[in-house]
Amino acid sequence: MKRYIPYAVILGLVWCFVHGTINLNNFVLGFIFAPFIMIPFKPLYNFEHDFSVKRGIKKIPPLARYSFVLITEIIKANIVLAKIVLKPKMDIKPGIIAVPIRTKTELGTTVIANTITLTPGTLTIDISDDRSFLYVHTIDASDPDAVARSIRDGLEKYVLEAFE
Amino acid sequence: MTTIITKTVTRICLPLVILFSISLLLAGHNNPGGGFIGGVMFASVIALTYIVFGIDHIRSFFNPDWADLFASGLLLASLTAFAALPFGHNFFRSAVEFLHLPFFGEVELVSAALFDLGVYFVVIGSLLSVLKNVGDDK
Amino acid sequence: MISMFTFAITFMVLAIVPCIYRIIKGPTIPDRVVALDAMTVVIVVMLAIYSFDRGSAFFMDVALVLSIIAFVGTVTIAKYLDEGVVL
Amino acid sequence: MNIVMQHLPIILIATPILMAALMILLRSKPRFQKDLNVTVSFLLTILSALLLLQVWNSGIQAYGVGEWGKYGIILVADLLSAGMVFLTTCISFLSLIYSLDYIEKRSLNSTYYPLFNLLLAGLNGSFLTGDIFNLFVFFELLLLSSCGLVIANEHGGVTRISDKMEATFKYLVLNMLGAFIMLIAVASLYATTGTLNMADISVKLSAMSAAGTMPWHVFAIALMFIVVFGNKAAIFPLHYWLPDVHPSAPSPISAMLSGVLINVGAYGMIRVFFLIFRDTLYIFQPVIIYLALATIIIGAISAVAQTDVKRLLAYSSVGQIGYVFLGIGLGGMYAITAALVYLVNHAVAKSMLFLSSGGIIHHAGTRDMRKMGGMVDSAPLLASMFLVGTMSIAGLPPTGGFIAKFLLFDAGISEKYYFEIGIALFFAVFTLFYMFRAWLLMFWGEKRDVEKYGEYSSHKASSLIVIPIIMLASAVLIFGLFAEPLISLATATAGQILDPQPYIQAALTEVVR
Amino acid sequence: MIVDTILEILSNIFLVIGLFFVFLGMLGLVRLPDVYNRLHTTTKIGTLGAFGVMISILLKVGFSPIGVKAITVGLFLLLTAPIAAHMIGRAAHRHGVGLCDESVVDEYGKVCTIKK
Amino acid sequence: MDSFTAITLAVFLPFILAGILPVVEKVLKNRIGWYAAAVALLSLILVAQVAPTVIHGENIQGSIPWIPSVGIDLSFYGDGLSIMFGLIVSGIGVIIMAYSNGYMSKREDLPRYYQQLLFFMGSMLGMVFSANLIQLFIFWELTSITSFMLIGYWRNRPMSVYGATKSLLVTATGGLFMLAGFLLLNAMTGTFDIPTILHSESMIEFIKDHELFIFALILILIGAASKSAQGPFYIWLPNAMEAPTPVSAFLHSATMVKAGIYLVARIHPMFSGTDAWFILVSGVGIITMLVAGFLAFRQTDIKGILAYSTISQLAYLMTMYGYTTHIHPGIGVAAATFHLLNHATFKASLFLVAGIVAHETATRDITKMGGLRKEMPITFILATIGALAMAGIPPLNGFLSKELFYEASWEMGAELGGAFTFVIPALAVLGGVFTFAYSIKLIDGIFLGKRPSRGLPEHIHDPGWTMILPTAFLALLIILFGLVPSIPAHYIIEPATEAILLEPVDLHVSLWHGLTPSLAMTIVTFILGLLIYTRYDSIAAWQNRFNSKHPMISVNYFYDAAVNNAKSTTFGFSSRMQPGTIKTYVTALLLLMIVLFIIPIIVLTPDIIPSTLNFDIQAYEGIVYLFMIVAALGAALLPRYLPAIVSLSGLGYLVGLLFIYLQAPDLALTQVLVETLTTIIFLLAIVKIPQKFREHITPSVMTRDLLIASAVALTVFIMMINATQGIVPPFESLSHYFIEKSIPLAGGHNMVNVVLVDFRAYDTLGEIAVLCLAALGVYNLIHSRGEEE
Amino acid sequence: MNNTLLSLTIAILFGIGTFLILRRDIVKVIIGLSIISHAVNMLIVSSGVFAGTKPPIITDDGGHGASETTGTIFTDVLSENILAPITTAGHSVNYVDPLVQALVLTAIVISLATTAFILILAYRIYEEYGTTDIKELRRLWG
Ligand code: NA
Ligand code: NA
Repeated sequence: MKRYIPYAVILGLVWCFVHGTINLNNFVLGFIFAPFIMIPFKPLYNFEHDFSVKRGIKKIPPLARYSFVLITEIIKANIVLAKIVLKPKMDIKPGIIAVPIRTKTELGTTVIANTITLTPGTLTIDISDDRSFLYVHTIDASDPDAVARSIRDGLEKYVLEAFE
Repeated sequence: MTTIITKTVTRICLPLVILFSISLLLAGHNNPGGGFIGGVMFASVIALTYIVFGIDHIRSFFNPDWADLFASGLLLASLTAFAALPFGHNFFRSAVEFLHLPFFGEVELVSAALFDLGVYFVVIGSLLSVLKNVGDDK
Repeated sequence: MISMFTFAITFMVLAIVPCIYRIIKGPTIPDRVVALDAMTVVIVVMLAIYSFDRGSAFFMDVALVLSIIAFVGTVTIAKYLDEGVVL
Repeated sequence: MNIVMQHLPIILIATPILMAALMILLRSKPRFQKDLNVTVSFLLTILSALLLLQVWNSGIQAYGVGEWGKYGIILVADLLSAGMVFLTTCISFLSLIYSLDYIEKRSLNSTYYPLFNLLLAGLNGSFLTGDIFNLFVFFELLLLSSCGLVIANEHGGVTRISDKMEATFKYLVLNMLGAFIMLIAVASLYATTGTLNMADISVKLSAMSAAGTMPWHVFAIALMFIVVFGNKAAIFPLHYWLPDVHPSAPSPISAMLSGVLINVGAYGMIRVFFLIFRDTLYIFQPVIIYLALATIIIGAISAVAQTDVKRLLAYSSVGQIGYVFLGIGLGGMYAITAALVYLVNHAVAKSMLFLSSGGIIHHAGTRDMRKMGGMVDSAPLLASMFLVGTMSIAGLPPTGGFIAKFLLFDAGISEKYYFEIGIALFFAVFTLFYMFRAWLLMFWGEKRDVEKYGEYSSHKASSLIVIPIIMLASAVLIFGLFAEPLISLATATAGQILDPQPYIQAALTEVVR
Repeated sequence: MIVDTILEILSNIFLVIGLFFVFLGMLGLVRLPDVYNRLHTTTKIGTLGAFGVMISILLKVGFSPIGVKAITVGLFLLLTAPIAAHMIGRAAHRHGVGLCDESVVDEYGKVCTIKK
Repeated sequence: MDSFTAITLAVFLPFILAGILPVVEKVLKNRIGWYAAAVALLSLILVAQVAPTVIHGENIQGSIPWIPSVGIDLSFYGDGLSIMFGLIVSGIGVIIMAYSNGYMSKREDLPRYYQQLLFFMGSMLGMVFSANLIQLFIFWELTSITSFMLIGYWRNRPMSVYGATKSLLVTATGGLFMLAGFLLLNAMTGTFDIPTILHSESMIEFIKDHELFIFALILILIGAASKSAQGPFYIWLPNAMEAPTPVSAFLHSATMVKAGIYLVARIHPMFSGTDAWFILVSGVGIITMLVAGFLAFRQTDIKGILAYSTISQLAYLMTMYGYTTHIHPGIGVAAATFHLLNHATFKASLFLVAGIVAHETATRDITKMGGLRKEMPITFILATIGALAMAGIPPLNGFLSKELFYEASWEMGAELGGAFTFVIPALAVLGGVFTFAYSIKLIDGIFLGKRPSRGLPEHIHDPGWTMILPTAFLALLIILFGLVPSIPAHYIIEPATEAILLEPVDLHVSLWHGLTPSLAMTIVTFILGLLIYTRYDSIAAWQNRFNSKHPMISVNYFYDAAVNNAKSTTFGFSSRMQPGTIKTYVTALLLLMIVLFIIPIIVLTPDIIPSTLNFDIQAYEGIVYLFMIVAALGAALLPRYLPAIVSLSGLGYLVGLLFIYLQAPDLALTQVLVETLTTIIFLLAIVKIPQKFREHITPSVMTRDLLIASAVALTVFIMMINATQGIVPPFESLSHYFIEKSIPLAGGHNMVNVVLVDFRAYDTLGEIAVLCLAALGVYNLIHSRGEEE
Repeated sequence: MNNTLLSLTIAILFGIGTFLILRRDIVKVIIGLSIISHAVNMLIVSSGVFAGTKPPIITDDGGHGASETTGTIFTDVLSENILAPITTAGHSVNYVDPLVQALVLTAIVISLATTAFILILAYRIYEEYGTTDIKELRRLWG
């Protein structure tokens, strides 16, 4: 039962959010519903390790760091793209490149993939079967290695910290 | 097959949307929503899991008989309507009660909510039954 | 004097023009799907603005539902394109 | 019992819905399913008789669903609707009994009962409702349930599944269009009168008419309803779907469709025009009359061309419904009486014929009459039953069909529609011709070429198949020999139709919270 | 009072930027040469723009139902937009939609052909 | 027992007692024929029992309520005419049933045979005693049906079926026209009751002056002619000879075919005395008499001769009923009535003889017979009596009535004057000539001359007494009526004639009238008859040549063409009308809608564009409208499915957006959800529908479809701009109620939801039932494949 | 809701849908039906009769029982020719018409059910006939 608690907490919050009013009533309601929603779909979720509060709290600073980096990157991405869109002449060199990744968990892989998509000039197209490469479409593929490097050194580090 | 990325996000969405669907069902009487909208929401997220994970995989652990569900929904809806008869009222005569619960404060109990629940089941059951029947058809 | 609201809504409506253009023009099916998906985003934004302007959360519900359901739709079409099957 | 009597109208509609749900849930217990459904269906027949009796004794009954009066939905049982419901439950009970043996087990035990129950609910609901939008909802219920039933599997598999689907597709497309037009009409009506309650609309339109403020588009709305109901009843030029759909369905469903479902169109036409659009009558009456005549002609001529027994019966339905509409179009008290008598007689006779055709198809293994012949020796009972139906459709005494034709022609002539009745009479001869030709082709003449088409089936029709046919055939004869009760009922009904005040009074004084 | 004014100004800035970006994102649909590039603008600019608008609304109304729902919508878009883009991009490529002429490299294309 | 009860019993006992025949058969086995005869006798006794009352000038009348709401009761009326027919029907019935005991093989389906015979007899009695036109019609059609069943008694023989079908089609159809005539009569008089009309002089006057008179007359006469095989309707009778011979004797000579004559007699008071009556009744009669007489002369089948002879003889009757003269108004009627009775006796006896001959010789072809007088002497005598009576040889009854006929013709000719003075008698004589000739041919062909060497059985002899006695009884009547004409004249003919003419009649019939024109005509008849009989071969050769040159001069030709080609002709029509493509059907529906929409515009000439149109919208709204149109166009014009579906989906989302502008959040929610689900289902469906077919639209199709589409759009537009002008004051929408009561009574703030789950929850119940139906239907669709297990 | 341009749009959608249901490809026919169904739904909503500006959801209630009154008399006295509802003169309503929205909701759901059925039907028809051409879908004729 214990392993439902994080989900229950999250769902309690979700309930508040979808309901539009954040208060205890709503939270408790969502909290109560959570197990009933989760149980039928148990096999879809990874319930191996039990939830520990300590570990959860430890994850907060890296998460914050990740969020900050993500937001700045997103803003950068937007400005870059805005320029491209607004430039009267299109001179882009797009292409799809393979980027090696180090994440192991499904969540981590997903987060890095999504992060890549949300950040400048890159878009995750697919993941290799062994989950070691992401195929990334980039608007500026003139130097593929540079792109791969920037991902590994920039974003992936924070993702690994926060989600693995 | 869809990728791990899609699957992960679908996993995240699934409970959220189900919760949202329940929220829409319950809120329906006072806010936009209701049995139909909630039901379609539920059905679409199950459809999403069918699509993303493959219908066979989902069925290996989650395989309700949707026909039974929509039948029960229809049964519930019509029984709710019939329930007024023994009280000397006409079919579908609704009842509204205001209850004071210790924690939630004033709660409105509406017989129509039970009917809406029936609608909810029917929508979920029938839509998913259609999808499943066609999806199974190879 | 055009109100902020009218301006915002009109601006967003104009943002739909490229979407419609792509939906009709294509040339490839993924192009159309992207455009459809993008159009839902614009509509979500419009709903948010509208909701704010009216001061009612009702339209926000629609926005939330639309963002969810459009995701479902996009995934479905994408899977269909990819694998030729839906379920 | 008291509680049942109080809520008769809704019980007749809601019980089948409830049963549909139960039947789905019980689909793993076929025996129990069967017993329960037959019992309930029988009880519903009794209840509908009680309803008719109640209406006959104590006048028009209105029933406010949810006690919202005209602000919600009311059901109104007048003689017309209660009579139609009684007819419906009777025929559907017999069709159900027949189905038990006729429909293939895998359909029967999976979807047949629920679909059948919802069809019944749709029929009763359409007849009893006093709300124009609710009528739309129940029309849709009818549409989809009949579509589902048309593609149900039957024993023998004489009708190709592809034919069923083709027919269903045409049926569906045309009826969806019809539904859209109905929605336009209903919405426009609401936008003009502010209500959906038919009695209320009637009051408001008459008040407008009296005050001279009735907008002209009310006439357009009225005429759109001709398309809507004409489409349900398959009058020219909206008849096209019928000859495809009715024969493709399994025989008990053909019986329901031809016997009862097309009556919904006639019912709707009567209800809407004589209740709501009374003040537009002078424009639409000639329209209906000429459409009815065209329907008679098309049905009669086309039926002659048929070699498929069920298709012939279907075309005959087209022609016959034309006679009903002729009566409606003539519009007088006597003519409406005649139309109602005609409708009932046709319903009974045609469902009997379709049920018999099922037996014939089982016996002969084909629907093509040219491949039959001389069956009178091997299937004497079917021969005599089919003959009774044939005589009734052809309008020969002593069957009910004769009484119906006589009343209709007499009504027309007494209202000085000589030309119209002349046409109707002339094409009645066609009816006589094609019905008897069919009977002769199948039952008399040389026995069929065994080398080419094989022996007739030695399988004897079970009592489940025979009894409904016999009961309907007896009804055909009873309506001919003892016509008075039906005619007086029809006369009283016509009286209620032409004087809507009691209906309005009953409907609008329903208690409102 | 001042806080309110600042919030008001901030929210308006967010609104304008958000709207502008949404518009740009859509404009990208027309301007960029192929579906992959278009995905960039719609998912990134479009989503961010939408998120900006949501933030703006949150700033204006605070944690009232409208604001909370707005931010829920924004977060949901951020969660799902990349997936949609990924699915479409992947499907497009596997469906056989080639990259535009300006493209310089397609490492995925090799893998795809090997798989086939 | 009072007379009314007696008649009622006479009519209904045959039905009831026939109904229990299958039970009786269990007891009596093969002897049920005698049971049937007893039933007929019972009816005869019942009818005879009331005869004296009627002869004394008292009519019988009574009724039992049946369908009072349309003024139709089960009522019987017995006057001289009815009684005469009643006696003929039941009397000959007894004879026929008795005869059948010998005729019908034990292997036949006897219960069915006798049952149908008795049904027929009951119907016939019911018809003649009906006091009510509708009741008369009912029994009339019953006789058609029983006749149909009896002609088709051997139901697997193609010729029986052909004959039965023909008789039914002709007579029942005629019946329907007759019904129309009755209805017109009712429209004129306001009653279906025959005595009421007969006894009201003013009503009869009114009928004769009425504009509908001629229509009613023609329609009723069509019925009479079809039943009595007159005019072009004669064609069914020769084929009706496929029936067992006793049936032919009973139905197709003595009784049923006289129903038409009965009808003419019955309506005589209402319609006669007019030019139309004379032209239609006598005109048709004379032509039929001559043509049928000639054709009878040309037949080689015994029953064929008798059939055409019957047609011709019935035409005599028709002709005479048409005659009305000033000097002797009743002369034609009396002649006809007398001849009617006589014909029943001699024709029935001849048929019975034919039955005997066919039974013994196993053939009916007269050319294969001859010289049978030695082998079947009794039969020969009986046949000769019948034939001579038919030929009009004194002292047999046929002579008397033919004399009356000639007398009436003479007077009629004189009455009309001019050329008619001689033409009418001449035509009558010509009819008599043919009659004389074929009567002789019958005797000569069967009994006289030499027995052919081949084709006939070895041993031919007179049949048993069951067949002889009934025939002999008829022969006896022939002689009796001839020698003592005052018996039938006084007891039967006079009352019947009085009933027709509605005035007292004193009829004097005797063998010797003195040297009258009619005597001369008779002598001419005999001479000419002998002459043409001897010239038979050359006449036959001439006719064969004529027929092969003009095949179209035959009603049968048209009948066969119509019936045989009915299917192919109508199939052309029906396949054009029902071309099978849904496009036609949809087009018809839309066109009907458009046309119906135009009607009020034309009739009322309203202002179709209201003056208060509102074009005031926000710019963005307008753009969204434009988008919707573009998206719809995309869905319409994009040639491939998937792009079209994407476009459609876009339209759906835009509709959702519009619902927001229209302040309908619930709708917008539902719309976007449903849109997406629809798209998913679209995809599911087209997964298995690869797009192989692509329509090439020709310019003409394009133009037509665009025209229809525009017309539909215009219709909807006009409808909408008018309907959205708002509720006509002082009325208000009942939505006010929802606004006011939603919270207090239903406990909900969202009025739309409250309407859905409370105020109009019943709609929603139907709606979810529809959803269930879709699921069930899809299940059926998917699982409809394959064979049953 | 007297809005001519909206009416025009709806009418045009009707026209486009009509054009499609006259096509020979059954899938196109179904698309046409979908378009018409959208048009009909909009038509019903636009036939709502209140000129209000708020969605039909009551937000300002101070506890159950109290709510906005519309100043309407609800009685039907046929004999006195009083036909409810009757509003006081010059009265205006804040909301848009809730009834039409409920009707459209019903209509939308029904058309979803029908469309689902007809689509799967089309899919089975293709399986049986091997084509989607309506011209070949005419075994039943005459
Ligand atoms: Na998205
Ligand atoms: Na749709």
